Amino acid sequence: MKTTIYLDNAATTKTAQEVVDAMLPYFTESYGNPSSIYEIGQRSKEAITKARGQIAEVLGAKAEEIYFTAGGSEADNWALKAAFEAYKNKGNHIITTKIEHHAILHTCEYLEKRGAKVTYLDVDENGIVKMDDLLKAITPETILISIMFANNEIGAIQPIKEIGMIAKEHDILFHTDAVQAFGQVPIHVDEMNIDMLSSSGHKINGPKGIGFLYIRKGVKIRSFVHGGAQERKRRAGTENVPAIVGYGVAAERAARTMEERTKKEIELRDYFIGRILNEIPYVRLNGDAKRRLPNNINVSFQFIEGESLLIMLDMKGIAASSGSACTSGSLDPSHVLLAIGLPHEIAHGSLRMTISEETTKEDLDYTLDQIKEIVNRLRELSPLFED
Amino acid sequence: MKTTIYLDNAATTKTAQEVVDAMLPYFTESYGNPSSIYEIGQRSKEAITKARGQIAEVLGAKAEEIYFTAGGSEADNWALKAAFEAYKNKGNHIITTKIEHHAILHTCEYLEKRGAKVTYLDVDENGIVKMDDLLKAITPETILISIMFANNEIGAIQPIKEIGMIAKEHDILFHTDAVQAFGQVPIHVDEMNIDMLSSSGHKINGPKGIGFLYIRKGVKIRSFVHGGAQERKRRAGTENVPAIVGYGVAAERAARTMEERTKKEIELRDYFIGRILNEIPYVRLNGDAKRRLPNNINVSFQFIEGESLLIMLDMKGIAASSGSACTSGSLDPSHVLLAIGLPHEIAHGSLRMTISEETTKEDLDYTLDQIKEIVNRLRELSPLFED
Amino acid sequence: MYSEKVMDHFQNPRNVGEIEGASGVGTVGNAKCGDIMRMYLDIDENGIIHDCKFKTFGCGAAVATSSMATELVKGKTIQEALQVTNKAVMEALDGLPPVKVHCSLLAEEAIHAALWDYAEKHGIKIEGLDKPKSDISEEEVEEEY
Amino acid sequence: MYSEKVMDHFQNPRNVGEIEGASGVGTVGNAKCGDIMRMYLDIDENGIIHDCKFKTFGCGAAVATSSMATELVKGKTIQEALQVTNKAVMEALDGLPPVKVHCSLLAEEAIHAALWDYAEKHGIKIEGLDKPKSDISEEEVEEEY
Ligand SMILES: Cc1ncc(COP(=O)(O)O)c(C=O)c1O
Ligand SMILES: Cc1ncc(COP(=O)(O)O)c(C=O)c1O
Ligand code: FES
Ligand code: FES
Repeated sequence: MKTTIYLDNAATTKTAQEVVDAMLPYFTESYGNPSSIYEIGQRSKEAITKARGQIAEVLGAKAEEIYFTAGGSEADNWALKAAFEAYKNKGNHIITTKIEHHAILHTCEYLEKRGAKVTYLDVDENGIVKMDDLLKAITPETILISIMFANNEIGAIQPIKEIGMIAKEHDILFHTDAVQAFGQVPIHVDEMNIDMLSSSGHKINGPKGIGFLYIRKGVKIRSFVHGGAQERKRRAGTENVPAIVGYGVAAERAARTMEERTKKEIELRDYFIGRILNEIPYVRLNGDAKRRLPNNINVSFQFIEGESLLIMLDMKGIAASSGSACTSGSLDPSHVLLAIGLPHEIAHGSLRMTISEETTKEDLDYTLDQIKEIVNRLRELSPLFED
Repeated sequence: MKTTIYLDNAATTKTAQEVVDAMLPYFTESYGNPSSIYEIGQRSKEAITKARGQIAEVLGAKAEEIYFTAGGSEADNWALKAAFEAYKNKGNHIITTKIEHHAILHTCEYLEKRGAKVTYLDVDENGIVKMDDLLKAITPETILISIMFANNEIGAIQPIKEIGMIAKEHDILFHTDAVQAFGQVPIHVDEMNIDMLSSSGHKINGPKGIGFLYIRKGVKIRSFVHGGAQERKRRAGTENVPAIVGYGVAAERAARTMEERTKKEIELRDYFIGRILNEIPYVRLNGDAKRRLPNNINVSFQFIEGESLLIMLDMKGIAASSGSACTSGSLDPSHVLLAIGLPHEIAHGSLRMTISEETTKEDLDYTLDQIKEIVNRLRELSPLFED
Repeated sequence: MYSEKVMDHFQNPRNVGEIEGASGVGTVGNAKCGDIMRMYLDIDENGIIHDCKFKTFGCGAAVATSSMATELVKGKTIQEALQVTNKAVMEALDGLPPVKVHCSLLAEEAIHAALWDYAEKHGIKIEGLDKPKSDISEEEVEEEY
Repeated sequence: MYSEKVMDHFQNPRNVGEIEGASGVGTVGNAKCGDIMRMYLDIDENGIIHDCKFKTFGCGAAVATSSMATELVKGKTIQEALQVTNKAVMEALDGLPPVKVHCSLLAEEAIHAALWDYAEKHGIKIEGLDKPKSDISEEEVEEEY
């Protein structure tokens, strides 16, 4: 059925009309190449400069520390691969966590095949990294700590400031994948001692296909994409001007509306979580109740499998996501849910709903009614459920 | 002055209105993540499938051989770096040319630091690679031939079919950077024995920030960006749905209009070149007169420097490009112009104008008048010019 | 993603439930992998599958293939039921996406497991039936890049 | 990219041309690098720079800095002219983009070269003037990644 209640804003968001409007002139009017000196090119260049400033502002960074990429995955790949190359004379050890996005985990696996030693830190049952574990993991060979700011599945927010402090004290480069956190929670790269930070436009009502890597001035990170002299010679390729412009507007907008928006989201989130836990039996909340993204709800329903649940929700016009890997044809459920200690069969029955500023209480009430009915039906189908 | 005559279509093109119209719904209506199973996600997935088919069609390829990237530079980086990784057990020798785009040349330099041996073939005075040179360069260690389809500065079109045949006979992988050729000249990957091909959306009135690498089925090329399972696990990152949709439409459109459009462009091009060579003294045409892109005009004016010329043209509302590196603050002029044998001081005085389907004879007549006047003024300023 | 038939059998699964005192019961799959299928057979004295019910924990395709499998074996002889392969189930459903082929294998195996149970209980040997594997692994392994 | 002053001096360069029988002529830069600047000085018996003209092959900034440099030295004493550094020229032009700083160095060097020529011709030594380098290299070297 046509999606009418969109609860998968962690997967991607609607591009805000304000953002689209800002982008439009750069397709058919100011379409010049920003590397060119003529007027129509310079217009593009100015637009990029403005967007870079808008984004830097949100992070407390300098504009020239923002390097545009094609998205969060490229930024993650770049940060890790280039840091490993640049610092391999110093050591080959990288510390990350078990709950990172695949863009980090698969890149780590790639680097392991090329001589990196990677420590994947455990998290506690709420999905939070323990500082003790981090401290213990550090060796003289450690060149990079990469820990995500907030988790995409369970919304858990890491103690980034503490991690930054530890990294700084040990003189280790600190990268954070902030794809889910940027624009949702306050971030300050200096106060948090962040050396590199990844973000992606489409997670904050900006366009798809654009992201950035923040690189602190002085950090010696080489190019990932070689070629032209764009992005201060660090990332080749004709700039995606419309997307960059849209990203700038989206970042400015996210920061401007953050306080009010997230306050509202947190209220709705907690209302919804409360009702689910109270009104449906055999259910649990995944991820820390407080240290979690304002828009993230993640619950597991025992005895049922996620994909079935998703399809039945879809039949009701509701878009959500699950920690079941059935959807992708692999048999392992979400590595994040396993990392917080869920048994496989429970991880399979998890449901993630990520709301937006447009989500209403009515949407959630309707969704709850549907979930109740569907969970009942699926449990009746389930050989695991003995009523 | 506001650009009114845009003659830099090799740098980037105006996004066609038809393309923008096709993209628009994917920002604010069908914004779902194509990896999701619910309806709004499946809509995106279908849109991508359609675009992949549109592009494959233009190349005589299969849809599943098209892998979307963030642009031509990423496609070039991917092809070279991954081929080197995949085939390094077989050998470490790569053959390319002296006139490739920096996305190829700088990637080759990167690989040279990591053990690759690279032969940079010379070109003749028209910018064409000699088959003899290619044959002589092949060694048992040769794993990859990467030769551009058409040059971005002088428009020279290489004998790709012959090169493909030679590559095939020697069982060597053949990649071609077709960023300037795709949509401008007929390409058939099977008939030309092309194993990999790079292209970029914004060169064919498609959006910026999107490109593709064609990878022939069976060619063992690993991921360049690691992470999610997008693009058949070969290129991670949430798909840039609107740009992919726009690219598909642009490709279909370029193929559909190719015959008529390029016929008109070739007429205008040759008319313009004729007048420049006849009416301005001390000028030469760069690149082959016939085997050149339909829209490319590249001439050198003795005794003057390109940037000055560009700025003065800009004052008249004309956007063009130059082979002088002064614009980028480096002192070397275009490596392409040097490769076809131009002395430095003449290379500095070169002017590239690349027309589009919208360019009129009146535009070119006006441009010629301006060029005449500006060239005169600059020659009067020049210590090299003795009248 | 799914054909109309799959969606129909997923949303309105046929023969859901248990058969008390069934002639044969087979359970395959494994909750860790996200799929368990349990098939109940009621086989009469003539060796005809009189009734068939299922319970499934799994994805949409798993539910739909279970449902279709029960439909296909109902009324059949044991030997005919052995011909209900995963291919037959898929065809009856107008196909499945490639990543879902293993769910149909599960259905085939569940029938086999229930028949095996029936044979053991009755001390007979069914021609052409091997002891079912306890776990179903994926047939199609996608290349990793 | 360029300030209004730069654009003005680029489009309407002052003092273009040659001075026949100039007191001093200096040429710096090199056509290979895309920039040559030639400066002509007319210095009177009191050591005042009476007239100054230039010819330049180079980018917009090169033309503008030449033009501004001629303006700045005109009417000055030799010692005052020595104070016309590239910084002074840049300031007078309301600044230059970072990649164009070397063009202003070219202007400074051209004045020095012309003064050196004058000194040599007249067999005098100018306090604070060294033999000009024949080639100008870039001051700001951007890091390569
Ligand atoms: C021949 C050639 N290759 C590669 C590229 C790089 O493409 P993009 O800038 O879209 O990454 C370009 C254009 O800039 C080009 O002309
Ligand atoms: C935490 C995290 N990191 C990285 C990514 C990758 O971002 P993108 O898909 O825009 O490349 C995502 C989203 O998919 C994410 O949630
Ligand atoms: S039961 Fe897991 S994919 Fe079908
Ligand atoms: S003269 Fe080359 S940059 Fe100014």
